[in-house]
Amino acid sequence: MNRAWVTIFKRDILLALRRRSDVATTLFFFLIVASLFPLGIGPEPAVLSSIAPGVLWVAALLAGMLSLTRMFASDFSDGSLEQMLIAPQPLPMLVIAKVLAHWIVCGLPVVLLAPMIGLQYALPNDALLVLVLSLLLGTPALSLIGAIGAALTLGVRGSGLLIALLVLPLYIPVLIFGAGAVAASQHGMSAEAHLSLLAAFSLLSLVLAPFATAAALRISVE
Amino acid sequence: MNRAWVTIFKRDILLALRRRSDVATTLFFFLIVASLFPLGIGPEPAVLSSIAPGVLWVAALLAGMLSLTRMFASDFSDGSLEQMLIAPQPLPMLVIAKVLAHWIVCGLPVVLLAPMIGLQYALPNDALLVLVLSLLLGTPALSLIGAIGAALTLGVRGSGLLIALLVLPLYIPVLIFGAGAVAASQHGMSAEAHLSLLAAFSLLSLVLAPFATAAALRISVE
Amino acid sequence: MCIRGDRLLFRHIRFTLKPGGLLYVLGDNGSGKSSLLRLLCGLMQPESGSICWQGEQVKHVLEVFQANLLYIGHLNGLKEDLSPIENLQASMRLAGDHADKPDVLDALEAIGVGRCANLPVRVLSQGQKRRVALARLWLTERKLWILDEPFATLDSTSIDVLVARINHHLNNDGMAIITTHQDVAISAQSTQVLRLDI
Amino acid sequence: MCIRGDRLLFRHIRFTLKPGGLLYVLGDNGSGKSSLLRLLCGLMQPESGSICWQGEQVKHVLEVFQANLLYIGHLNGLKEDLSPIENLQASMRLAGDHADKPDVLDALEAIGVGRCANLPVRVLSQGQKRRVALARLWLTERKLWILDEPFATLDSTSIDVLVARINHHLNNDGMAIITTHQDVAISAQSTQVLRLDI
Amino acid sequence: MNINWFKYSSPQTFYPLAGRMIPWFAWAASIFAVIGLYISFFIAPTDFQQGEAYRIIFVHVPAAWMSMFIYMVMAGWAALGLSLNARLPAMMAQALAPTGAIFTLLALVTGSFWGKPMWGAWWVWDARLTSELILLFLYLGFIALQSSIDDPRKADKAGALLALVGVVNVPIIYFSVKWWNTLHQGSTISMGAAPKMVTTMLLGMLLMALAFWMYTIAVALMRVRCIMLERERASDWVKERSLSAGGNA
Ligand code: HEM
Ligand SMILES: Nc1ncnc2c1ncn2[C@@H]1O[C@H](COP(=O)(O)OP(=O)(O)OP(=O)(O)O)[C@@H](O)[C@H]1O
Ligand SMILES: Nc1ncnc2c1ncn2[C@@H]1O[C@H](COP(=O)(O)OP(=O)(O)OP(=O)(O)O)[C@@H](O)[C@H]1O
Ligand SMILES: [Mg+2]
Ligand SMILES: [Mg+2]
Repeated sequence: MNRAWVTIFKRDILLALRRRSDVATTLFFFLIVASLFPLGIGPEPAVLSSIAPGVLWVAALLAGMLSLTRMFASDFSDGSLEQMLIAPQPLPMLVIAKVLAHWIVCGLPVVLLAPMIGLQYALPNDALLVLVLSLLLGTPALSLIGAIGAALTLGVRGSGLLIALLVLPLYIPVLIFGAGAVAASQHGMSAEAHLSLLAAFSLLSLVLAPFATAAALRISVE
Repeated sequence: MNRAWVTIFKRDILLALRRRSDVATTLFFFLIVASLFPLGIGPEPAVLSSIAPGVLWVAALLAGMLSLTRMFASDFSDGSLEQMLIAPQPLPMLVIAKVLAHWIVCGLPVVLLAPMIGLQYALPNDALLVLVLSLLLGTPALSLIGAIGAALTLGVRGSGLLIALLVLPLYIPVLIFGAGAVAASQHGMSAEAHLSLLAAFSLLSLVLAPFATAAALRISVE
Repeated sequence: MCIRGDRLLFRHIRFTLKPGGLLYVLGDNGSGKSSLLRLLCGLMQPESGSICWQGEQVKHVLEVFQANLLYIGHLNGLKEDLSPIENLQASMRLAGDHADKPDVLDALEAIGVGRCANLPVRVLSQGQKRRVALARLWLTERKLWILDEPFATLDSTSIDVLVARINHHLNNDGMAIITTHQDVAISAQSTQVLRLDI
Repeated sequence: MCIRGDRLLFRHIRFTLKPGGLLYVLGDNGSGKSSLLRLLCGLMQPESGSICWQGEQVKHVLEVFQANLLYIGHLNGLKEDLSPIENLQASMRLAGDHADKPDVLDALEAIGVGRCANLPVRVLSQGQKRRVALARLWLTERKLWILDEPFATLDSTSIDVLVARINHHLNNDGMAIITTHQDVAISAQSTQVLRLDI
Repeated sequence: MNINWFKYSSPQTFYPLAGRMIPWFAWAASIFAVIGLYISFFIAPTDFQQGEAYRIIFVHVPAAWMSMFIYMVMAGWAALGLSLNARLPAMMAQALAPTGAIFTLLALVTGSFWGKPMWGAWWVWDARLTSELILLFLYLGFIALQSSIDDPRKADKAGALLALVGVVNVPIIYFSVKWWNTLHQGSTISMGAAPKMVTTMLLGMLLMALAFWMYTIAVALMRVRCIMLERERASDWVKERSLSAGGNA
C-alpha cells in the first residue's frame, strides 16, 4: 500500500512539473491579488501595514482555494479516479498523498513568496517571520479542508465557485488565527497562542479530513 | 445571422436558469470574500469604510473573474464550440451574445447586491450610489476583457488560474477608476471624471474585445 | 472538391468528390483520419496544399462552404444540462437553419432515442449521446456530410438506420466523407476509398 | 460469483462465472451494460441484490476482490500530459503490482503503440489512447477482467491482437466480462451471453 | 419515538401520515403566534431606554435561536440518513434547509433593523452577528450543493456529508469569531445592553419560539411531501395516488 501512496504522490508532482504554469499561476494569483489592494485602497504605508495581515491571508486563502478545483477534477474526467477507487488500497491514504502533493505544488510556494509581499506592505521583520510561520502552519489545513469541497463538487458544472461557497466559511478559523497572529506580533504581543491554535486546527483536519474526502469521492464517482 | 445571435444568447440564459446555483454562487462568492476581510482586518468601522472601495471592487473583480472559466469551457469540452466556429455566422457577433449572457448572469447580480455589502462596511448613502454606478459601468468591461482570457486558456488544465494571470493586469485600470470613483465620493468630491473614464473604457473594450476573443477561439480550437 | 498534399501526417493526398459520391477514409489508428477531416472542415489549416469547394479555394469562400457542410466529429457537441431537443434546436439554429420541435422529435424517433427526448443529456448512455448528435442528419439539407467514426459505440439496429439515412442522402446527390473501423455496406453511385497508412 | 436483481435498470439478473468463463454483456445502447459493470466493480451500489466473490459478499471482502480485478471502463484513465509509459507504470503501482520499463514497453509493442511510448498521451489519436489503456492487460495477472467496449475505435489488426490476448487469459483459467457492439470471436471454455433489454 | 420512525420511515406510509399531521402543526403555529404577538406588543412593558423598538427581539431572538437549532436537527437527520442509507431522513434534511436559511436571514434582517436605532448602524461586526452570517453561508452552501447535483441519491449523500462537516466546524467557527471579536474589544458594541428580561418578555419570546417551531415542522412536512412525490414519481404508490386523485377530481 505504501508504494501506491508514493506512486500517487510522485505522479502528481511529476504532472505539476510537466505543467509548471500551474505552480506559477497559483503564485502569481497570490501576488496579483495582494498587489491589487494598494491600487484600490491607496498607498499610505500606515493604512497598508494595518490591513496587511488580513489582506495577505485572504489572498493566500483565495489562491489556495482557486487551485482546489484541480485537485481531483482531471482524475475524475480521465477516469483515473475510478482506478483509484477500485485499487486495493485504503482510500484515505491515497487522498493524503494527493493533498500533500497539492500543498507542495500550490501551498508551499505561496508561503515562501509571502515575505516579499509583506515587505511591500511595510511589515516589520518579526511580523514577516510570524507571517511565514502562520502560513506554514495554516495552509495545510486549507488544503485538507479544501479537499473535501473539491471531492464533493466533482462533476458539477461551475464547481469552481461552488467550492468557494462550501469551503470559505470553513476556512474562517484559519483566517482569524493566521491574520491574528501577524497582527499580534505587529502590536508587539506574542503570537504563540494564535500559532498553537493554528497548529491544533491543522492536526485536527489532518485526522478527520481525509476520511471525509474519501467518503465524498465515493459518493461523487458513484 | 441575427437569429443565431439570439439563439446563443437564449441558450446560455436557459443554461443558467437550469443551473440557478451558478448564478447564486457568483453572488455568494462576492458576498463571502467581502465578508472575509473584516475577519482578517478587524471590525473597526473607521478602518473598514476607508478600505471599503478597494475591497468591494477587488471582490467584484474576483467574482467576475472566477465565473470566466465557465464562459467557453463547456462549449469547448462538449464540442459545440467547434459547431460555433464552422457556423456560417460572423464569430464576433456570437461572442458578444455569449459575453452579454455571461454578464447578465454573473455581473448584474453582483452590481445589485453590492449596496448591501456597502452597508456592512458603513459606507454613506451617496458613496453607495456611486458604487453601484461604477460597477454598472465597469463590470461589462470586465466580462468583455475576460472573454479574451477565457478563450485563450481553453483546454488548458487549471485554466482558472491562468485566466486570472492573463486577465487581472488588464483589469487594473477598471479597478483604479472604479474604486477611485467611490473613494472620491466618500471624500465629498465629484466622481464624474472616474465614471466617464470607466464608461469610455467599457465602450473601447466592446469594440475591440469581441474580435480578439474570436481570434483566440479559432487559435485554441485548432 | 479537391485536396492537395499536406505534409504533417500524409502527403500527396488528392481526391475529388462528385455529387452522390462517398469517400471512405480508412486507416489504422493514428493514421490521420480525424486530422484530415478537421482540415477539410477548416478547423485546421494544411501545412501546404489547398482545399477547394466548387473550384473556389475553401478559405476564400468559407461562408458558402460552411453553409453546405455538416461535420460531426468524435465529440458530440451536446450540452450535458440540456435535453436532446434543446440541444438539437440550438445547434440547428446556430448552423443557420430552422428546426421546430416536432421535426426534432421525429429525428430523434427516427434514430430511436425518442424516449430520451426530454431527459438531460448527462444521463444518457454513450451510444444514446452519439445517436442524439447524429440526429442532426435528419434535420438539415447540407450537401456535404463529414462524419468521424459515426458508427462507434452504436448498436447494430441504429447502425442500420444510420446507413439507410446516408444512402438516402447520397441518392439525392449529397456527398459524404466518413471514417470508420467497422465495415458497413453503403451503396453510393461512386464510392472512393482513401487509405491512410502510418 | 453471482448477482441478484437490481431494480434501477434491470432486475432479476443472476449469473455465475467459473474460472475460464467469459460473459458477454450485450444489449442496445442504454440498456444498462456500463451501469452493470460499474456495479460489479463496486463503483456503484446495487439498489438491491448482492454480488459475491468466491462465496463471500464482495462488500465484505472488497480488498481481496479488488486485488483480483482489472477494470477498464470507457474512460481510459490516462493522464494527457504523461507519456504512455509513465501512465502505465503509475496505474500498475496504484493497482498494487510492480511493472518496470521494459515490461511496459513490451506491452505497448504487443498492442502496437510502441512508437508512441514516449509522446505525451495528449497527441495520440482516439484509438491509440484506447490501446495504451488496454496495454494493462499484458501487465497484470488478475483473475477477473471487466472491459467496457474494449473494441470501440480500435482498428481491425489491434482487435485481433486483443482477442488473442483475451483468449490466452481465459485459457489460463482467467475470467472476463465484456460489453461490445461488434461481434468478435473469442473461444472460451464456457461462454455465457447476458442480454439486457430496455 | 425511534421505533415509530422506523415504522413510518418508508415514504408511502409516511406520506399520508405527514398529510394528516400538517394541519395540526399549522394551527398550533398560528395560535402560538397570535398569543405571542399579543403579549409582546400589548402586554410586555415599553422599555424605558429603548422605547418600542426593542419589541423586535420578540421576532429576532426566537429567529436566531431557531436558525442555530435547525442546523443541528438537519445535521442529525443527515447523519441518520447516511448511516442507515435510508431515504426519509435525507429528505427531511433537505426539507429543513430552506426554513433554517430563512430564519437565519430573519435574524439578520430584524437584527439589523434593530441595530439601526440601537447602534446607529445597520451592521456591526459583533461576534454573534458575524457567526450568524457565517451560519447563513453554511446553509447556502448546503442548498447550493444539493441543488447542483441532480441525481437525488448522490445529492442526499453529498449534502449529508457536508452538513456533518459543517456541524463539526460550527463550534470552532463560533469560538474563533468570539475570540477575534474580543481581541478587537472596545470598538464593537455588545448586545449586553439589552433590557432586563422581564418574565412577560421571556414568556412572549418563548411563545414566539414555539410558534416558529411548529411552523418549521409544518413547512418541513409539506416540503418533504413534495420531495417524495418528485423523487418517487416512478414508483407504484405515487402512480396509484395520482390516479386516485385524478379519479376524485
Ligand atoms: C447568533 C445569532 C443571534 C442571537 C442568538 C441573538 C440573540 C439576541 C438576544 C438574546 C438579544 C437580546 C439582548 C441580549 O440578550 O443580549 C439580542 C439583541 C440584539 N440583537 Fe441579536 N442575536 C443574534 C444575531 C443578531 C444579528 C445577526 C443582529 C443584527 C444584524 C442582531 C442584532 C441585535 C440587536 C441590535 C440587539 C439589541 C442589542 C441591544 O439591546 O443593545 N442580533 N440578540
Ligand atoms: N496535436 C497533435 N500534435 C502532434 N501529433 C498529433 C496531434 N494530434 C494528432 N497527432 C498525431 O497524428 C496522428 C493522427 O491522429 P488522428 O486522430 O488523425 O488519427 P486517426 O486516424 O483519427 O486515428 P483513430 O482511428 O484512432 O481516430 C496520431 O498518430 C497522433 O499521434
Ligand atoms: N446518472 C444517471 N441518472 C439517470 N439515468 C442514468 C444515469 N446514468 C445512466 N442512466 C440511464 O441508464 C441507462 C443505461 O446507461 P448505460 O451507460 O449503462 O447504458 P449502456 O448499456 O452502457 O449503453 P451504451 O451501449 O450506449 O454504452 C441509460 O438509458 C441512461 O439513460
Ligand atoms: Mg480519429
Ligand atoms: Mg456503455
